Amino acid sequence: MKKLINKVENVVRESLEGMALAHSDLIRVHFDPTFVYRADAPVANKVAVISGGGSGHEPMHGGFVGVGMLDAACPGEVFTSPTPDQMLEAARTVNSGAGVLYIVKNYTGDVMNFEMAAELAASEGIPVQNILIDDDVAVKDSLYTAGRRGVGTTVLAEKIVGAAAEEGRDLKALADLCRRVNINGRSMGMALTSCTVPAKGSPTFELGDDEMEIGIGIHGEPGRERMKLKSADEITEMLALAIIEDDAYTRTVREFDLDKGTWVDVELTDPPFQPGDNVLAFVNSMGGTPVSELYIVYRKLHEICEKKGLRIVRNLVGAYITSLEMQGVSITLLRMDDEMIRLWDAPVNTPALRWGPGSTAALSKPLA
Amino acid sequence: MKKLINKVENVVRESLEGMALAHSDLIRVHFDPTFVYRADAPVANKVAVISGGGSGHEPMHGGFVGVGMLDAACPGEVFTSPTPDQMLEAARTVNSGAGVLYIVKNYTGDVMNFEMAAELAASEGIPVQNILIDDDVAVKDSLYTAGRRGVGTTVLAEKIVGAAAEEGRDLKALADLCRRVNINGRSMGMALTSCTVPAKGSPTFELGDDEMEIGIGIHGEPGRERMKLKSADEITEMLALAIIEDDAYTRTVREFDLDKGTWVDVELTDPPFQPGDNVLAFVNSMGGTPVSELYIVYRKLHEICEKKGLRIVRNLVGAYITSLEMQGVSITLLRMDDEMIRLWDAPVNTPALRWGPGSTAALSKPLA
Amino acid sequence: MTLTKTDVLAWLKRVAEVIAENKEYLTQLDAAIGDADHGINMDRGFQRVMSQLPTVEDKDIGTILKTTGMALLSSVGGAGGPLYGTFFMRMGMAVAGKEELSPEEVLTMLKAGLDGVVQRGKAEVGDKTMVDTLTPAIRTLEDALAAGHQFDDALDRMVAAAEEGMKATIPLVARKGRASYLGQRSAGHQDPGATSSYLILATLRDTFKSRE
Amino acid sequence: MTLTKTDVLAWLKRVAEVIAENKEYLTQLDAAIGDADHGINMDRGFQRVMSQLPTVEDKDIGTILKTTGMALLSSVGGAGGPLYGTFFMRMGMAVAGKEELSPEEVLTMLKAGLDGVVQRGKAEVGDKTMVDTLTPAIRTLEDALAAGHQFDDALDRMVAAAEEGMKATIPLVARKGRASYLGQRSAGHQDPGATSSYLILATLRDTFKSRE
Ligand SMILES: Nc1ncnc2c1ncn2[C@@H]1O[C@H](COP(=O)(O)OP(=O)(O)O)[C@@H](O)[C@H]1O
Ligand SMILES: Nc1ncnc2c1ncn2[C@@H]1O[C@H](COP(=O)(O)OP(=O)(O)O)[C@@H](O)[C@H]1O
Ligand SMILES: [Mg+2]
Ligand SMILES: [Mg+2]
Ligand SMILES: [Mg+2]
Ligand SMILES: [Mg+2]
Repeated sequence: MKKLINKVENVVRESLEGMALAHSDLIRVHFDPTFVYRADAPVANKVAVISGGGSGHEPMHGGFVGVGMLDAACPGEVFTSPTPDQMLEAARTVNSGAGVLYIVKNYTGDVMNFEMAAELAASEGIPVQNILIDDDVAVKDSLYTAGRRGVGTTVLAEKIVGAAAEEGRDLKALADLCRRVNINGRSMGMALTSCTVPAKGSPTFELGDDEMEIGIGIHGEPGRERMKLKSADEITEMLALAIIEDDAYTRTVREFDLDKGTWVDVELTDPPFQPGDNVLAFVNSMGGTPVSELYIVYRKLHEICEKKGLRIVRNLVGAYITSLEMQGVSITLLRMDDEMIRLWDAPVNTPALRWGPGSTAALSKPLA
Repeated sequence: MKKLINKVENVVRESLEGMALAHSDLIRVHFDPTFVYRADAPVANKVAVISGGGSGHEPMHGGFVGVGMLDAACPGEVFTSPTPDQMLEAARTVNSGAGVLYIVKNYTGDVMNFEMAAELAASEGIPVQNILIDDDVAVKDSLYTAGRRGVGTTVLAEKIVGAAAEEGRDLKALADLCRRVNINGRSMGMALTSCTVPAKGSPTFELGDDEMEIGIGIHGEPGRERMKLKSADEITEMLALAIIEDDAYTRTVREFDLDKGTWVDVELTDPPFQPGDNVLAFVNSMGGTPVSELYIVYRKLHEICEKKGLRIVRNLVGAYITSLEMQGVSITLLRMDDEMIRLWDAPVNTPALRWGPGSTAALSKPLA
Repeated sequence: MTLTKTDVLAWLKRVAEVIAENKEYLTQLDAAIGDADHGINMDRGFQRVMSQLPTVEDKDIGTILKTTGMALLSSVGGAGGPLYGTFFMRMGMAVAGKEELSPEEVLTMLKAGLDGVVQRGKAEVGDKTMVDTLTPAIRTLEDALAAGHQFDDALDRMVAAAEEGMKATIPLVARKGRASYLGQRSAGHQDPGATSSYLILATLRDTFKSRE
Repeated sequence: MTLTKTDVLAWLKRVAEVIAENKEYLTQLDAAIGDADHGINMDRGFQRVMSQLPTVEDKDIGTILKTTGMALLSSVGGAGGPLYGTFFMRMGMAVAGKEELSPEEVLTMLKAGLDGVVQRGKAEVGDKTMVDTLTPAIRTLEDALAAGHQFDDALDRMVAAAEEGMKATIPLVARKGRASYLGQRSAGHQDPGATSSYLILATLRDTFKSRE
């Protein structure tokens, strides 16, 4: 195993310590339980947006804590959902009284842990909502599976919902917006190489020199299918068409009903893409793929979108939701309405995403 | 070879085409000869800052073209210096009349090609200056070598000089500033893995599972020394101490004398670091190392700088000057005076670096 | 023939050891159809349990099991954390205040734990999860006690059913949890959670039978 | 015994072929002590030369060589581009307007090319560069012609010296170019640029000797 790490047990902690030192103007890190939070939290009258998940997907989620995005992030061990005590303590820390929105990627572990956290937070009188992100079209049905995984759309939802929270929107409005982003986003990913979980010390799967995995998630797991390696254009076409031609997707998700104080089943349907749609195109490195290759993918994706009548109005190209050092790419297309575009463009100042007035170069903690 | 590419011959071109499509608000790409330039070039009364070098170091340099940084970048083939015709045509395109500063990394090929370009530009009446970046402390002397390589400080110089150019500083002042950044910056890098040049198709060097290369450049070449793999803390200490304890470094460089119209030898000396210095700490991924590991390195670097009395006032952590998909890290420390800090903080809006007023989310070329 | 507090403590300690011994194995199973962390997570969790048990060793069995569940919940993470956390917490609630348990109380305890797992995870037998081990095992224990078998004999039968249930996950296509993403590719691999559940139940039997 | 324009064109075409045949080899040499691109770069350059030669085939030798140099300069890149670009451009300037070259003119031409390389790159013999091939080779040609040897014999001697110079780079520690970064680690490897220079000179001899 070749990694820039010290003791395997300390990987998550030391990485967070380094991030806190590098971005002391924006974030703080709390340990035992572990969470990253905005340096200026709680922000008065603002709903707190919290996300979290296993580590190994950096910069997600800790790198998105800051102005205009997340109030807190709860990192678990590598590829392991965090625990309810982290989520609860994060909520207590960043809740201004306006409540907390948990953005949850749809994995059995994440869902169950965040549900328990929400129950605990609600029992303490913190207004709370859990919204799921389940956008991975590689998972075909929700009847015979745990449902679509939450992948690239998570990053986009955190930005858009974070901007709306910054504007002072209330918890219900933010939950609606987050759900809207989710049902309009679709993703699919592939791997050229496996990755190595530090605690395991060897690659999660073995791939031949001329093989790739299609339809992977973000936990270093094998995908739906193993194939012979293809060209970037062919790979892009495979991913993009799976996304663009995906049918309406309907599933039932559990959401917390604030008024009743119980879990309710909500049926959601993703409307398929249509010619004329405005989309954000997100080409994401799985961690080890350089940006030069991402642009080769973006080039083809642009061509395909044009052919299909989708207008790419915004884009994001880089390593934002990763699987450690895995080589590979995921594509996310998000149908955007004008409000979503405006919120996407709104200023953001986090370790990993920054633009607009108020965004700054990274400051460091001065000497004590 | 596992890469997201199509034909090996088209790697550079297709990647640039993708970048142009993703960042049509900021940049344009010209082919035959190849260069990337600001969408709004030439900017009236502004000195144009141009850099360039082999491809494979993305996002450098093309990703740094935009407001507050470079006016143009000339990408060569992978790891191969670009040619004088590219540099000349770029200069003609972005020169507003105020002249052109070429920022050149110190490699024999880059130096010779940029010298020929400067001669050609000068002969056309374009005021021109070449300033070298030679900051790699892994190269010990300049008597028996081609001199120190230009590595991490290049990124910092492009940002700082670009901001000063945006403020309207003249060519001579910018050349002075660029020289000042260079003599105050020092870097060193290491590799956990080799990388594969697409046209070659196999790794440049073979490294055992428990080996690493120390003192590498950015062209996938082996370094000064091969060692047994060490922990992140030990590696960081090795690199950081080589940088911090580096003696005064004196060498003679060739610069173009605008008044005489000839090349003159200039002797430059890097002053060693001193306790109390304000520094920018730059922890850079060689391409395949995830940001989580960079923060582990940053954590230790912060500790070492504190111990040595260096105050980290700014930092940059990410993949900015890379060697394709190589895993590894380089560290750059730049001694900053107040003016340099102010220029570092100034707004920038490029594909790869963006902050401050005027910086924006990535827009895409709308459908024709 | 009762399960004493000492037995319960011995069981938990032995589970911690068994999980540690099988850490690699469970992780390998999870690598095949999941994300290669089940053994690592369970081991971290039971280490946490071991560090917290001393504070409740002189409390009742209910408190000991609830503490175990809370320790797992706040240290395992993933799917395993809430499920095993719930399993032990519910068991603890079912035997609150007790210092020793009759065979029937052991059965009640295990059934409460399983109910919690099913409520939380909504898995059914055949979904290729820990439920495939727990459900037939606990049903077999119930039947054996009802048929008048000795407690240690009934435990043997429970463990045999647990093993069968665990092995029965091999040909299954997963419908719950992370393995379900693999579709047909999940067939041919034994489920890691079903395996850790088997280890936990087998250890209960072993501890009980090996006591002096 | 003159080198005609036809010979020069045949030489350049044959160099393009030889470089293509040795593309992998030159790149491997560069992988050992450089950045693994010398063969790729030179091949790209001579392909460009081949695509441009048709436009100047009916011009004089000087124009043909200058065009070759400019094509190399704008397509090879790296260190090789300006050096070989200069080499051919300076040769072209030295024989401007000529349709055929006497042995002495060939010598003058090569010396002008070498002077350009040394001015541009500032390397000396022993620095482990192409100059280690070019300098002894061209000096040997000069000596051989001065000693009255036949042109083809003199060319043989030149190529022998080129080969010796090329091989002499093996034990050297590089002091110029990218290989110099390796310090002692550069010893034991033959310099790629010295090798391509050998190929260019050997091809000149071969073309001249094999003409009808
Ligand atoms: N909905 C569920 N109900 C019951 N058990 C489940 C469910 N989902 C997953 N599991 C069990 O959890 C195990 C995986 O646990 P673990 O690896 O710790 O979590 P994760 O999948 O989050 O990495 C599976 O092998 C399976 O037995
Ligand atoms: N200063 C110099 N003078 C003469 N030849 C040089 C000089 N520097 C490098 N070379 C030659 O250039 C060759 C490398 O060429 P190439 O690989 O094309 O360029 P780069 O090193 O830029 O990748 C070396 O093998 C050496 O012979
Ligand atoms: Mg997991
Ligand atoms: Mg090169
Ligand atoms: Mg798992
Ligand atoms: Mg080379």
